[in-house]
Amino acid sequence: MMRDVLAAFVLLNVVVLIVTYLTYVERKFAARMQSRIGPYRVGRPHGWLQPIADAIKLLIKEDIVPALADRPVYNLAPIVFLLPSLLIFATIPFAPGLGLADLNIGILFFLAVSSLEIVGLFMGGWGSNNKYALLSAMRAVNQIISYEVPFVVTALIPVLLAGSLKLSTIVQAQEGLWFVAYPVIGQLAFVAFIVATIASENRVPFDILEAESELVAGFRVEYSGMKFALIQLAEYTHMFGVSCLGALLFLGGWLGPGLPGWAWFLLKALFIFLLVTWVRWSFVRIRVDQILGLSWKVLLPATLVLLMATGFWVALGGGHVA
Amino acid sequence: MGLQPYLILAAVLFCIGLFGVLTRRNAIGILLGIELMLNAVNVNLVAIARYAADPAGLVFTLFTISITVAEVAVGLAIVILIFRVRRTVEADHLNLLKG
Amino acid sequence: MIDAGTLALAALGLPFGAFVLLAVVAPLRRAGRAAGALSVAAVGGSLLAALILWRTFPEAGADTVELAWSWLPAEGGALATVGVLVDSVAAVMLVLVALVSFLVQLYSLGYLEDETAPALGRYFAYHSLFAFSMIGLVLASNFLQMFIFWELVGLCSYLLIGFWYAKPEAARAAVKAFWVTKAGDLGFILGIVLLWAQAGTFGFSELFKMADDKTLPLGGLSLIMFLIYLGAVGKSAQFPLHVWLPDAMEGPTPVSALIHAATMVAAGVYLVTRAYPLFLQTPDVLVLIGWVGAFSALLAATLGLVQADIKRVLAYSTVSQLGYMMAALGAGAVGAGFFHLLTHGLFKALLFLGAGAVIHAVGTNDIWKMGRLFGAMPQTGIVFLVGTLALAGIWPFAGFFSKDAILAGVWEGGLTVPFLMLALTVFLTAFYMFRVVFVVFFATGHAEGHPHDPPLVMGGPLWTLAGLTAGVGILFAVGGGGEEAHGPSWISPLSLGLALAGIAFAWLTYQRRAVSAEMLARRVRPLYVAALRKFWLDDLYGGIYRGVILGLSWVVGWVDRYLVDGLVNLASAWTMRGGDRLRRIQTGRAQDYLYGVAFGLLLVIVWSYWH
Amino acid sequence: MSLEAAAFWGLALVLLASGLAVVLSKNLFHSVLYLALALVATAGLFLLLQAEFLAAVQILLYAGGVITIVVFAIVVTERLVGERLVQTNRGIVNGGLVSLAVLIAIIIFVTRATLPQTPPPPPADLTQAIGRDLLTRFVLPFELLAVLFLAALLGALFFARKEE
Repeated sequence: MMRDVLAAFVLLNVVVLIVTYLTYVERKFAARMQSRIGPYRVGRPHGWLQPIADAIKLLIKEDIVPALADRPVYNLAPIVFLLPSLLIFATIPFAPGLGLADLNIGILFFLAVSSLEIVGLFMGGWGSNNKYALLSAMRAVNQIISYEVPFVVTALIPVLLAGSLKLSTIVQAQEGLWFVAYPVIGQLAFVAFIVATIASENRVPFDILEAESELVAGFRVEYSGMKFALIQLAEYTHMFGVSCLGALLFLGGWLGPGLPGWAWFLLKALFIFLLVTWVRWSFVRIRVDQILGLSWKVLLPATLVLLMATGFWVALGGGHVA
Repeated sequence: MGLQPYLILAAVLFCIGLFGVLTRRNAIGILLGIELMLNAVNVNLVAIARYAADPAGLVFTLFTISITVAEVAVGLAIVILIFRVRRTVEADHLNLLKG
Repeated sequence: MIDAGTLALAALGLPFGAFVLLAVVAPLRRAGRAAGALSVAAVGGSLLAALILWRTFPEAGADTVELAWSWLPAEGGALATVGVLVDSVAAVMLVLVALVSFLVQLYSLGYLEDETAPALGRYFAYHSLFAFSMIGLVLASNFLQMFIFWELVGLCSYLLIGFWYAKPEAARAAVKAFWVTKAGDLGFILGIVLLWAQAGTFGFSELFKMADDKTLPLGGLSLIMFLIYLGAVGKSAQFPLHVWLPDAMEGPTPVSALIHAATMVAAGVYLVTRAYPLFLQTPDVLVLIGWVGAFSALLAATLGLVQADIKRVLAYSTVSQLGYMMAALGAGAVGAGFFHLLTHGLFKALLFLGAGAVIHAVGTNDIWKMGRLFGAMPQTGIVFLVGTLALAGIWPFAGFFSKDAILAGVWEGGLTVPFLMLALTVFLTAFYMFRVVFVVFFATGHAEGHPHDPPLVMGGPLWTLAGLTAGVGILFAVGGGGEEAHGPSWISPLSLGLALAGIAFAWLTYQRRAVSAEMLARRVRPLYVAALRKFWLDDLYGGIYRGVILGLSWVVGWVDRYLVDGLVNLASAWTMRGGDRLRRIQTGRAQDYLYGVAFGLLLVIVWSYWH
Repeated sequence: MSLEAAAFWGLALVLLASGLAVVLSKNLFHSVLYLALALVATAGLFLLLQAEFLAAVQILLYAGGVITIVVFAIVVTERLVGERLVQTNRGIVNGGLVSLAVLIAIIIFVTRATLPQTPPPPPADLTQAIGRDLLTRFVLPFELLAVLFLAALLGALFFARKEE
């Protein structure tokens, strides 16, 4: 019991630390793409203390609550937003045996918990009592309902191939052949997964809910200081979590030669994170109706057909049915 | 621990939901009450399935959960439609069925 | 070597794949000829698979191959299985179906070249579906699966008859075909379900085994087999459900050749052949099958005498020949009936395609608007002649041997009167077929325009079928006449003589004009009129509908209007008064009703305390 | 008190409190949030009953699906940022009495029945058992469910179409 609590505490801190530095990675990466230098001054020569400085700055800022806000909702929102993002790491196996709880319904747990995030997001949008915030939350609901379904469906394809909902079993099933290299099915599923991932993370080109030029900063427009920091932390944690999921489902998790398992795993997660970031800094935002149309008219039917095809393939004896 | 506490808990939850359905003025509020009642039923099903060691109850919970989602979607579509036409979702005003 | 099951599945799967592609990928379908090419390629693959299957079958140690998957899982085992069942009958039938489908689709590419691309694509999508369904029917391993494919071919028939749906006659004919066959199918499914209730399985193998071991419960089996036979009556256009087939000629001619001559209409015969071990348990039904078959043969032959539409003549001859097959089955000569099914499939497809070539060239179906076409279209004339000789039963063409076998079989089976009917039909068949040949190809009169032989894509299938028709016959002539014909030795000369007499009579009447057709008609005036009116059967059905159903409706309407309504009005007056008092309870608010539900719940709980 | 019992009573407390809040809160949006809490607490109960699969489904479908849709409906019907809809209860006494009567009836019923005191040992793989049952014993309801979803889909489409 005590051991579990201790392990959870350690994991939490490690994750938060990684996520804090992910912001740094993204800023540097984006800067390179745009021929800039990026964070530089704090922690010369590479600005490697920048995330810490940011955190301290946000912590000591004044906490402003709008006068007309729905106070309890407004105050709770960042926490409700952050909790699921952290909870999803409970089931992620970083390496064989290295993880909090390798549930036998691991992937389902992941999907279920991460779907709770929308509640926190909406609480923030509603509680602020600001029309930009509310509009942003509305858009978020639209988009997340739309992309949740293809996201779940694509995540089910590795499940079918591996014949298990347990994340570690899915990784073991990729011994020899990562699912991303699985003929045809793997590549299509991976592309669909990345698209759905970008949408579920609300990144460009699917970032309508925080479209700066339209909605200022989206649902978090009224937040400042510590609460803002929590929201940012939650977003990046979620991104990291989904990247981890992608690494587990398609890139063979900890499998790889030479390096220790957890290092491989983190590298792969980082790869997916950078892939998404690369997309983010390369494309322009598309319209709301286009985003919804893409989900319902293209992505959902396509992934469903793919799922059926995978099902037939597995039924005919392919896959690694246990 | 026995089965009884689960059943009683479910009963209380069910009656809370019933109370909500009976007294709420807002159509959406009524739907929320129905959700509570269904939830109580699910608790019953799962608890009994556990104590009878028969997955049938779990399968049926799966059914009720999925049916509920469909029900909510259609129910709220109706609510929105009513709102579009009558500009209100007060259940008191929705008495077109009056004899 | 690929095993038989895989081959069968390939034959089944290819047309299905083509159909799905054509159905889903709209641009491909709308491309027309590309769709046709895909469909032809798929069914060509099926043909290849079927041929390999046929040549390598039976494999060592097994004369039937069955693949089965369980379907409809239920408590206490699966309710049914799906699978393929290949035996020698199915293998041969498979070749016939795939071959004719392939040739007809190829032919259609030429025949329907004037259609718009989307219509052509639709046509070939239907064709692919049909090929899939028909092959599925042939390979079905149980009654349930067979019924499903049975209905699917019915659907394709409906779709293809109504292919020119803008034409009212075509649409009406499609609907008529659908409903008339459905009447038979109703019997079929009732029979299947009853059989299942009796025997507990749909599977052919299990049922045959039970029939072999004498464990099949015989009570009510006659009724069951009769009901199943009803399905065959509808599909194979036996009296009295034959009325849809002539009308089905409204569809494109290749469709008539494929569906309404060679394959689908033979499904009824195939069904009886397939289920023969079961029919053997019920000799009374078999006798009925024999009588109805012979009667259908004779009736359709007399009807064929007076038709002016070349396709309708062929349609009636199809009914007639199907009657032959059924008669053979009824008399116990399964081999002969099935043999005739095969040869008929070849030469009737040939005749229809030949007729199609003529129609394509002349632009009309009316034989009186044709004439002296042999000079203009020698190739078509020759192949049509080959088909006609085969149909008439002239040595050494394929039809001679199969017809001979049937006559022998029916005589041996002891059905004397049906035998006489069939013998008369031989004469009539030769007569009406050569009537067509002389009028269309040789006699005076001239066609409009400049008819010429069809292009290669149509001619190829024609020559292939003609070669097969002649070849199968010659094969038998050389090989000694087949094993089935073991009847009395006078049968062959008799049937050949009757056929030759029919040809001579037709020659006298329509070529030399030595006998006046009008005078003949006057001599047998009642029969002539009756045949022209199709023996009033269509009128009878119409009359039944108008007289009985409408009359009944009128009576029912009167009863409803005055008796029932009177009661209802009385009741409603009371109800209104009661309702006026009760309506106060109905507030229109859902919640108030929920109180009712809650009280009901309370009542149930309290009531359960005492139980 | 065992750990299991403690967890049960804790969850029960949360469940009932949030349930009451759902039906009593004047703010509709708060009601929905409390409902989400109640649903998550129910998922906790499922976990306690060793039905992890259902707990996950409960959160995924209920919390992710139902709550989102309800919130959506609230926003649409309250004209985006309009006045906060204060929702009240009506006929509290009647409703309370009837609900209480039903509750008492059920509780009497439950207490009179003989119920197992200890659960049997949990099966090896419940998820697999559910899957197998779903596609064998209950395949017909399962297929019917598909039909129902189709109907719901068509219904939603019908309601959502543009006014002519």
